[in-house]
Amino acid sequence: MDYSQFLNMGQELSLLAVILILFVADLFMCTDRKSGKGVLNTPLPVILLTVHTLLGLAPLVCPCCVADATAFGGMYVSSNMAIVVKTILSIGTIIVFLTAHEWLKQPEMANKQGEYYTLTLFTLLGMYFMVSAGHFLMFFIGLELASVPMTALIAYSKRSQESAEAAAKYILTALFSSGLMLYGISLLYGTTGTLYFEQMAPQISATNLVQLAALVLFIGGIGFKISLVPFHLWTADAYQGAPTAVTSYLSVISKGAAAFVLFVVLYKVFAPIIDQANLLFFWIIIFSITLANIFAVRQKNIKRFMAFSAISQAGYLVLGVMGATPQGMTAIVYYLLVYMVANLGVFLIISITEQRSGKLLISDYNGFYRTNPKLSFLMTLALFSLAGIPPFAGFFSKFFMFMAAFKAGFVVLVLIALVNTVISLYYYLLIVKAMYINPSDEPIPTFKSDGYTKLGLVLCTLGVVLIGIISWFYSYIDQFSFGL
Amino acid sequence: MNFLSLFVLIPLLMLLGLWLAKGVKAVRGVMVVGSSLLLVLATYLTIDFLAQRAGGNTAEMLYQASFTWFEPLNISYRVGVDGISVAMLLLSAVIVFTGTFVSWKLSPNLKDYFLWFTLLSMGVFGFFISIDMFMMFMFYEIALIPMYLLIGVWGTGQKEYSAMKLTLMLMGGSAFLMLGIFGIFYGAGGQTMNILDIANHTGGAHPIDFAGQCIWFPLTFVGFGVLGALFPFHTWSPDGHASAPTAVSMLHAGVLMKLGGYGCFRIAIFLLPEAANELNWIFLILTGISVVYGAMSACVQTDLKYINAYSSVSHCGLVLFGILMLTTTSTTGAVLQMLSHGLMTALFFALIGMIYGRTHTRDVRLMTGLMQIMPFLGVCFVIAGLANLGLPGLSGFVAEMSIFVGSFQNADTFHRVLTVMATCSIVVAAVYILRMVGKMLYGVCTDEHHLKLTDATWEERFAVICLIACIAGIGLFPSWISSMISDSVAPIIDAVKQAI
Amino acid sequence: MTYTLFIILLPLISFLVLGIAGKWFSHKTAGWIGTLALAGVTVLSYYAAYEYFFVIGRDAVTGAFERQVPINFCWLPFFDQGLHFDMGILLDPISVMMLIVISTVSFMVHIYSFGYMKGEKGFQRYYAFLSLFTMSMLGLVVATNIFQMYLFWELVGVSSYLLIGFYYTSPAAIAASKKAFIVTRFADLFFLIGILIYGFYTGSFAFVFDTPEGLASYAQAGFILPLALTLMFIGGAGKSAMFPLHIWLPDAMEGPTPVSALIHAATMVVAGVFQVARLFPLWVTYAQDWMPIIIWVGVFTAFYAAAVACAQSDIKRVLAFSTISQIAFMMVALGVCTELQTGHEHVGSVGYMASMFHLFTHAMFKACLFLGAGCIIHAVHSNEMNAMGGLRKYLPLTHITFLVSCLAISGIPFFSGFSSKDEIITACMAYSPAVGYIMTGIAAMTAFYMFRLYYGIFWGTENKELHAAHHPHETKVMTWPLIILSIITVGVGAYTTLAGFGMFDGYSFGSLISADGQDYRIHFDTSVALTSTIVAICAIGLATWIFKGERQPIADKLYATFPRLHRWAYKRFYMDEVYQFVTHKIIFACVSKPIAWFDRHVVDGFFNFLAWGTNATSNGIKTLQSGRVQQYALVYLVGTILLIAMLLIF
Amino acid sequence: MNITIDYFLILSAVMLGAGMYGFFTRRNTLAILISIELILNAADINFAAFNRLCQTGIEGYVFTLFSIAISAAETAIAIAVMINIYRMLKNNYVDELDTLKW
Repeated sequence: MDYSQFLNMGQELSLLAVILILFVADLFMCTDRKSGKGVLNTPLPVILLTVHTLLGLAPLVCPCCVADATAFGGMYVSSNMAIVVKTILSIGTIIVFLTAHEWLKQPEMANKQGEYYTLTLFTLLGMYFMVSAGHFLMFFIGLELASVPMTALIAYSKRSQESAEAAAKYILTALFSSGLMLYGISLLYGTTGTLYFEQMAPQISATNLVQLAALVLFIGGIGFKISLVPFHLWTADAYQGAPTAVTSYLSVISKGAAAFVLFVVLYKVFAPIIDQANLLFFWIIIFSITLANIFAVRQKNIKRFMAFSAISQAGYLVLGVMGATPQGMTAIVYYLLVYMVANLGVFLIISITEQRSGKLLISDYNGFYRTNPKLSFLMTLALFSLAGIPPFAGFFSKFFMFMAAFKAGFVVLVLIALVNTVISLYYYLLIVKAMYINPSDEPIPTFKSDGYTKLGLVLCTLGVVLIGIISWFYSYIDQFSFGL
Repeated sequence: MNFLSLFVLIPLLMLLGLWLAKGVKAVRGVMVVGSSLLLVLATYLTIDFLAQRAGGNTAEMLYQASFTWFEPLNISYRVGVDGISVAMLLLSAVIVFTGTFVSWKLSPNLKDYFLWFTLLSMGVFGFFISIDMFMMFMFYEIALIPMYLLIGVWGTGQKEYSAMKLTLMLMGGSAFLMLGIFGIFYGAGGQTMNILDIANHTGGAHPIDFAGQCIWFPLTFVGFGVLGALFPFHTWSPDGHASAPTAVSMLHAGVLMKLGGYGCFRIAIFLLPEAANELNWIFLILTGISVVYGAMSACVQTDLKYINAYSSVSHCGLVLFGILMLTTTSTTGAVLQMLSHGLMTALFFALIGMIYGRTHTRDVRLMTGLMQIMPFLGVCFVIAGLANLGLPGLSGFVAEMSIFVGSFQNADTFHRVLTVMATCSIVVAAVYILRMVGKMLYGVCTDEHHLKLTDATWEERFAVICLIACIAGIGLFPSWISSMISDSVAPIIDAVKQAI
Repeated sequence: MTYTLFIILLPLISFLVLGIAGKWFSHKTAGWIGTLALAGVTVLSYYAAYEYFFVIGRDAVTGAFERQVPINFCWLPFFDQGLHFDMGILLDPISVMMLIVISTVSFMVHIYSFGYMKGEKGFQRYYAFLSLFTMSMLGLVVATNIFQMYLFWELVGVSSYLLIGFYYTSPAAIAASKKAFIVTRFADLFFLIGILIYGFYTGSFAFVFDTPEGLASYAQAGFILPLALTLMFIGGAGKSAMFPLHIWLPDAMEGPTPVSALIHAATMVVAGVFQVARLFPLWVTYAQDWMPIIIWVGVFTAFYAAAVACAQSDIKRVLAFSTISQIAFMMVALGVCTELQTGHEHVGSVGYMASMFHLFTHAMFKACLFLGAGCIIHAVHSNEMNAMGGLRKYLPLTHITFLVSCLAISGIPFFSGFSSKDEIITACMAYSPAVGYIMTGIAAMTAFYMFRLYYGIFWGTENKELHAAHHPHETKVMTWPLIILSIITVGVGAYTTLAGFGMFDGYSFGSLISADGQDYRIHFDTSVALTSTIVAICAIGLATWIFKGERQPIADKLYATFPRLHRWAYKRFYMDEVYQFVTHKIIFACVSKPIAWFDRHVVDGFFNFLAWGTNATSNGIKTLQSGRVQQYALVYLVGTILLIAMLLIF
Repeated sequence: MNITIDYFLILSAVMLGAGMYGFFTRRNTLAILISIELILNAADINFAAFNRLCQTGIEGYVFTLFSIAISAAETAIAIAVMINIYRMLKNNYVDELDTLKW
C-alpha cells in the first residue's frame, strides 16, 4: 500500500487536522460565562481555516505537487477544479464563522461553541469528499457526512421549537431522499456492475429504462441538496427554523458542493444519456426558478424569503449543467463564488440585526436606512448583486451563465430564466424598498456591529464589487474547466 | 486607455469624492467640479472630433481603444465614438451639468442622492462611448437601476408604485435585449462582441442568417424600444416622470430615453440590416401610433408632468419613427430630435419642478396668472413650450423638419401616410402646449398663496439659461451638428440599404 | 445689394436687446430703440426699392425685372437627392414692394404706439414683439425658397400669437391668441405637406425649377404639382383668413389696435396672397385648371365677410371683416389671372398686377383705418359703436383721415382704392363676366358697410353722457401716422387715376409690378370704371340715407323686418360655434379622452394585471408548502415519478 | 429450482413500497423512521443481491455495510431530534410539526 497517495488528498487531511485541533482545544478549554471559550470563538477557527485554505491552494500555485491525482484506487479523484471549488467552500465557511461569532457569544450558547465549529467543519469535510469522489461509495459517504451533522446544526438552539421542527423536517426528508437515491444507485450498480464513475459511463445507454429511472432518482437525491423543485420543500422550513448562522451555511456551501458534483457525475457517468438529463433539467430549472420566485414574492420572514431566493438562485446555478459544457462548468463555479459572497453578505446583516434587535420580519426593516445607513447600503449592494445588477458581480455571473446555456442551445430556457429575473428583481427591490422608502414609527435602533461582522462585510462587499469587474477570477476558473 | 475613458473615470472619481465628502458644501463642490469637467470634456471632444473630420479622418469610429476583458468569452473593453455618440455625449454632459444645479437644494441626504445620480450618469456616458455589446448592455443596466432609488426615495406622489413599475418594465425590456445580444453574438460566430467587427463582416453574406435576424431584430428593438417609449411599452414613462424628482426627470427624459433610440439604431438596425428592412413596417406602425397617441392624450391631461411625459412619448416616438424610416435625412433628424427633445424636455421638467416647488401643485387647473408672479420662469416656460411645438429658431423645428423631409423620401403610400400622420402631431402639440401655457401662466392670479411666491433663484436661472442657450444654438445654427451626425449616419444607412 | 441683410438684422437685434435687457430700460428708451431700428429698416428698404426699380432691377436686354439674390446660403442640409434648406434674400418686384409696405406701416405703427401704449405695463415687451414680427415678416417676403418662407411663416404666426395675447390677463385675449395660433398652425400643416410633396418631386424647394430634372420628375407625377400647390394654398388661406379658416381674425382684434393695424390688416394677413403670387408662375404653368379653387374660395369669402361686416357693432370687428373681404378680392384677382404675358392684348394677365396693387393700397388705407379706430377707441375707451356717434366734433383729424380711407376702400376715383379695385374687376370681367358682376356687387357692399361704420362713428346718435364723462381728444403723436397714410392714399389714388384715364403717360404701378416683369401701363376700361364708381356712390348714398341721421328709423325698421338675418350675420353665421363643437365635442371628447382612458386602463392595466397576477398566483399556490413533512415527501415522490414518466414517454 | 435475481428485486421493491407507504401514512415519527429503514434496506438488499447473482467482486457488499452504518448514524441523530421535540411538545406526532409553513 502506497501511503503517498494520502498526500493527494492534502486539503481533506489539513481540514481533518483543523477539526482535531479544534476538538481538542474545545475539550481542554474552560468555559467562562462571559466570553465563552474565548479564543475558540472565533479567532482560532478562522485562523486555522485560513491557513488550511492557503495550504490547499499549494497544488495550484507550485508545480512540484501534482493536482490531478487519485487515491484509494480511484475512489478519490482530485482535480484542479475540485481544489478551486473546495477553496471557495472553505472561504465561504470562514465568512460563515464570522457570522456565527455574535450568535455564539450569547450566554446560553457559551458552552456549545466548540461543537458548532466541529460539526460545521465535518459537513465541510463531507462536501470535500463529495466534490472529489470518483466512486459512488465515496460520493454517498461524503453526502451523508455532509447532511447528518447538518441536522445537529439545524437543531442547534435546543430551546427553540422552530429549530427542532426544522431539524425534524430536514432529517426526515433527507433520509427519504437518500433512501431513494441509494435505491437508484443500486439499480445503476445492478445494470453496470461497477460503482466507479469512469467504468460506469460506457455501460450507460439511453435505451435502458432502469438506468433512466436511476438517473432520475440520483437527480432527486442531489436535487434535494441543491433544493431544486420538486425536491425543495424542506428548504424554506429548514432555513426559517435554523439559527441564522447555520442558514447562511446551508444556503451557500452545501448547495454549491452539490451543484458541482451534479455536474461532475453528469459529465462522467451520464454522458451517454445527457440529452435525457437535459430534458429533465429543462423542466426542473423552469419550475425551480418560477415557483420559487412566485413564493418569494409573498414572504414576510426574511430568512424564509432568502430561502426561496436561494431556491431560484439554485435554478440559475443549475443552468450551467445544461449540456455539461466546459463553459457551463466555469459558469457554475463562478456563479457559486459570486452567489456566495452576495448571499453571505446578506446573511451577515440579517444575523447581526437579529442579534441586536431580535427582528426577523421584512417589515421590521422599514426605515432601516435612516437608522443604519451603512448597513442598509451594503445590504443593497448585496441584493443588487443577487438580482444581477451591474456593476456588481451578480450581473456578470448571471450574464455568463445565460451565455453558457444559450451557447448550449437552450434559447427558450434562457428566455424564461430572463423573464424570471424581472420577478426576482421585484422581490429583492421589496427589501430595498423596506429599508429606504417605507416609513416606520419604530425602526430598528442604530447599533454598532462587532469586528467579525465588519470583517465579513468587508470581504463580502469587496467580493461583490470586484469579482465581476476584475476578469481574472473568471479567466482563472475557466482554465481548469472540463466538460463535454 | 484613451481619453474617452475619462467619461467613465470622472464619474467614478466623483463617486469617490462624494463618498468622502463631508457636509452639503463639499458634496455640491464635488458635483459642480465633476460635472463641469465632464462638460468641458464633451465640448473638447466635439471640437476635436470636428477638427479630425475636417482633417480628413474618415474612420468609422474615432479615438478607438480596446483591451481584452473576459478573454475566454471574447469580451473586450472597447471604446470609440462617431458623430452620433459625440452628439449624445454632449447632450448628456449638458443635462448632467444643469441637473446638478437644479437639484441644488434637494433634501434629505443630498449626498446619497448625488451618489446614485452620478452612478446613473456614469452608466449613460459609458453607454455612449462603448462599442462592445457587453459593455453597452452593462452600462445600460447601470443607468437603469439607480432610477429606482432616485424616484423611490426622493420622489413625490405614488412614488413606490411608479418606481417599481418603471424599473420592472425597463428590466423586462433589457431581458429581451440580453437574449437578442446573445443571438447576435453567437449568430455572428461568437468570435467578437465588437459592433464594428460584426457589422463590417468580411465577405458578402451577413454572418447572421436572415431567419436569425428576424428573431433577434424584434427582441433587440423592443428591448431598447421600451426605454424609447415604444407604443405599448411606454406606460412607465408618465407615472415615472410624474413621481420623479426634478433633476431625475430631466436626466431620465433628457438622456436615458435617448439610450433607447441610440441602441435601436446602433444595435438593432446596424447589426441586423436585412431584418430591419424586412420588419421595420411593424415598428413603424407602432411608432406612428405613439407619435399621434402621445400627443392626443397629452391634450386632456391636467398634471403638468403628465402632459410633458405624454409629449415625450410623442417626441420619442418621432425619434424611433425617423430611425425606422431608414433614410439618411430622417435618421439624422431622429438623432437631432434626440438632442433637441433631450434639451427641451429637460428644460420643461426643470421648470415644472421649479414651479411645483413653489406652488406645491402640478394641476394646471389650480394655477393661473403665474406669469405676473414669476416672470422669469413664465417666460422660460413659454420658450420651452414654443421649442416643444417646433418653433423655427429653436432646436425642435430643425429636427422635425429633417425627420419629415427624410421620411417623405420613401416613395410608397405606406410611408407617406405614416409621415402625414406624424406631421399632424405638430398641430396637436400646439394645442396642448398653448392650453397649458394659457391656463397656467396667463390670466390673473387669484390664489393668495401663489401671490406670495418668489421668482427663480440664481442656480435655477443658471441651469435654465444654459439649456435655453443650447436649444437656441442648435435651432439657429443647425448645419454643423447635423452634418456631423449625418457623416456617421450615412454609411450605416447605405449599408442597410445594400443589405436588401 | 448685400446691405439688404440689415433690413432683417436690425429688427432682430432690437428684438434681442429689448427681449433680454428690456426690463432694465425705461419705456421711452425701449420705444426709441425699436423705432430707430425700424427707421433704419425703412430707409434701407426705400433705398433698396429705388436701387432695384430704377437702377439695377431691369434687365437691359429684355427690359423685364429680374430676380436678384444678393445672399443665399445653405442653412440646413438634407442628405437625400441633394435637398437643402437655404436661407437668403431674394429681391424681385413683389418682394421689394412688400419691403416698402411692411417697413412703412410698421414704422407708422411704431410711432403711433408711443401714444397708444403710453404707460401700458410691458411696454418694452410690446416693442420687442413688434420688432420680432417685423423681422419675421421681412424674412418671409424676401425668402429665396419655400422652406425659408415656411420658417418665417411660422415665426410671424408666433409673433402674432404673442401680440394678440399681449394683454395676457384678459381671458378673451388668451382665447383669441390661442385660437389664432392653432387655426393658422392647422393650415400650415397643409403648407408643410405641400412643401414635402413639392420638394420630393421637384428635387428642390426653389420657387421655380431651375433644374431640368425637377421638371422631369414633375412630368412623371401627373397631378402632383397642382396638389402640392393647392395644399400650400390652404396654408395661405389660413394665414389670409379665407373661409372657412377665417375665424381667428375677428377674435384677433383683442390685441392692441396698432397690432391689428400692422399684422391683421396690412401685412401678415396678406402673406397668403403673397405666397400665391410668389408661386404664381407655377400655378399658371402647371396648375391652370386648379385655379378656380382660388377664385371661388375668394369670391365666397369676399361675399361672406362683407355680409357679416354689415351687421357688426364692434368697429374693429367691422374692419376685420372688411379686411377679410378685401384680401379675398386680391385672391380672386390672382385666381382670374390666366397668363404671364402682359401688354394690352393680354388682358388675362392683369389680375396679378391688380392683386399686388390692391395689396399695396389696401395696406395703406386699412392701416389708416385701424389706426383711426385706435384713436377713437383711445378716446372713448370702447369698441362698441353705441358708445360713439357724433365724434367728428371731438376728433377732427381722425375724422378726415378716416373719411379719406373710407372713400378709398369704397373705390371712389382719385382715391387709391379705386384704381386697384377697378383693375381687379377688369381682370374678373376678362375672366368671366359673372365673376366680374359679383365682385362689383361685393364692392358695393363694401362701400355700404364702410359708410355705415363711418356714420355710426362720426355722425348718427351721439352717446352724450359718455362723451361728457371724459371728453374725447386726439394725441399729436397718434395723428401723424394717420395723416401720412392718408396722404399716401390720396396721392397714389390721384396719380394712378389720372394716369389710368390717360391724362398723362407716366410710370404707373403696373410698370413696376406685372406678371412677367415687363412695363405694363394701366389704362382703365371706362365701362367698368364707370359702373363700379356709380355702384359705389349709390351704396354710399344708401348708407347715408339710412345711418347719417340722429334718429335712424330705416335701420331699426330693417332690423325689425329681418331679425333672423341680422342675428345670423351678427353671429357670423355661427362659424365659431361650429368650430367649438368640432374641436371640443368631437376631437377632445371623442378622441383624446378615450385615448387617455385607453392608455390608463387598457395598456397600463395590462402591466398592472401582470403584477397582480403574480401575487394572486403566489397566494393561490401557497398551500403547496403546507408545512407537513409527509406531504413534502409525497411531492418529492410524485415529482420523481413524473420525471421518470416523462423520460419514458419522450 | 434456482433463485434468480428477480425474487430479490421483487422483495426489495415490496420493501421500498412498504417503506414509502409507512412514511406517508404513519403519524408517529418513530414509525416513520422505521419505514425509512425499510426503504434504505430495500436498497441494501439490491446491492447485496446484485453483487451475489450478477456481478463479481465485493463492491456491493461493502456498499451495503457502509450504508447500514450510515443509516444507523442517521437514525441516531433523527431520534435525538425527535426526543428534543418530544421534550417540547410532549408528543411525537409528525403532523403537529407545522408551525413553519407557506
